[in-house]
Amino acid sequence: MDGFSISAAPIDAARLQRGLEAAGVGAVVCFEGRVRDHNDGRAVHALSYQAYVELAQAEGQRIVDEARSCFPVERIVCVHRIGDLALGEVAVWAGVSAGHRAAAFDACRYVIDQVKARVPIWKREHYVEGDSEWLHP
Amino acid sequence: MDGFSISAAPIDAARLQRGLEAAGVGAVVCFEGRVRDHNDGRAVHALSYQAYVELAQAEGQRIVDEARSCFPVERIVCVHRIGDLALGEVAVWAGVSAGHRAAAFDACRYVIDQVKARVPIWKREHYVEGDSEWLHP
Amino acid sequence: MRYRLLYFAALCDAAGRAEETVTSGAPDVLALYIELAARHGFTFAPERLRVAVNGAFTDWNHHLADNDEVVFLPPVSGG
Amino acid sequence: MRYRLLYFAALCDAAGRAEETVTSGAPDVLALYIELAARHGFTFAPERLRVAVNGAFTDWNHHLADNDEVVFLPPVSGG
Repeated sequence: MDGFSISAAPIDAARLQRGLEAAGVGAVVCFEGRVRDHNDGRAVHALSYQAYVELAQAEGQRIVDEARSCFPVERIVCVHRIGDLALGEVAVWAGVSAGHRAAAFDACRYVIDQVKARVPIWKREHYVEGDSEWLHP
Repeated sequence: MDGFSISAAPIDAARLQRGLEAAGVGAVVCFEGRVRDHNDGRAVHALSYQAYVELAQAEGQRIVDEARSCFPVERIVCVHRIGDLALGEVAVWAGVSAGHRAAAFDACRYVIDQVKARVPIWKREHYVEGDSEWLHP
Repeated sequence: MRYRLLYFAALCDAAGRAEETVTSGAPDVLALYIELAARHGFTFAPERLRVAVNGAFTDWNHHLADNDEVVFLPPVSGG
Repeated sequence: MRYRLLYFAALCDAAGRAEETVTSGAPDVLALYIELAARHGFTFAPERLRVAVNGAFTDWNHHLADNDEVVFLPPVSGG
């Protein structure tokens, strides 16, 4: 069913995508945000994410509920990782199923845009040179 | 690598998605179009797709090349099924990887919108009542 | 001149065949469509179709040559 | 009054702790932030932060009650 969650374990995208199945689904859009090897010109070798878990869960669920009320979709699932991540790992995953593709694209993009803007989760980048810093854009 | 193809065999989305891997990928957006159990109020039990294969291949590749030139992306892959499909099967799959999510969403949507509008592929719906018809919107 | 025709979807159903070779004096694509529409009972107005010659999209006043492969493309419905 | 504070990201680094309980006369969230910013050397201007009391977003003039849990939220960077 619909939902937002915070996960300390690696994200299993295939399992999450199976959760989008429903009668009447004609379109599925999935987004994966991955740990990149560079940011702002610096070589990154790992990331860690910290969340204010109770509020992140509540705000993430609010975003999913907003998307449901705005777009004609079947299922919405979003999961954000916390803890230490290696290069290439999935930091955030969002998937939407719908009867038609416009709603699936719009809802998926709404969810990830709003999660990045509003959910209290912070990223610390660990650089190849050995230092690290919290990102507070 | 980038590419559009026509497939008479079932689409293996997991394998296609692995083809989007590249250094610098921070965002992956995938679209799946599936056979729905209803269309225009009629119960559908199967579909078949027919393509003018040579031109469909050329036009699909042109669309992928257009997306590459319009959006800063890493990889673009799109596959369209032909032949007989059962309910729930994937009829078309498009995946894009990019450094950032806006380009991945925009390119994926461009590809699927243009494929549906321009590539010479036709859908025949087989209805539960036993009749069938070509869709020519 | 001899033209090779491929038919898809509803045009294939109407023509009762997926391909044929015709001998015709039609000098361009539009004239050829009008001739074949009468023969096979095609009901699409030309403005609803696209046309391809030798595997590339072209327009209705495309001048045909002997042995050209001509395809009239009904509105597409992929995806 | 006693307030429970949680610190995240750069504020956690600056405070040198993830949580603390403070006794303060600060009547609202803004007054409490100013007091704690001076104590811990927080450099964020209030307008760059959001604030939550007892697990819900609120605003800077939120009037505090004894045992409230207060969190100053630096700009987020999830995703």
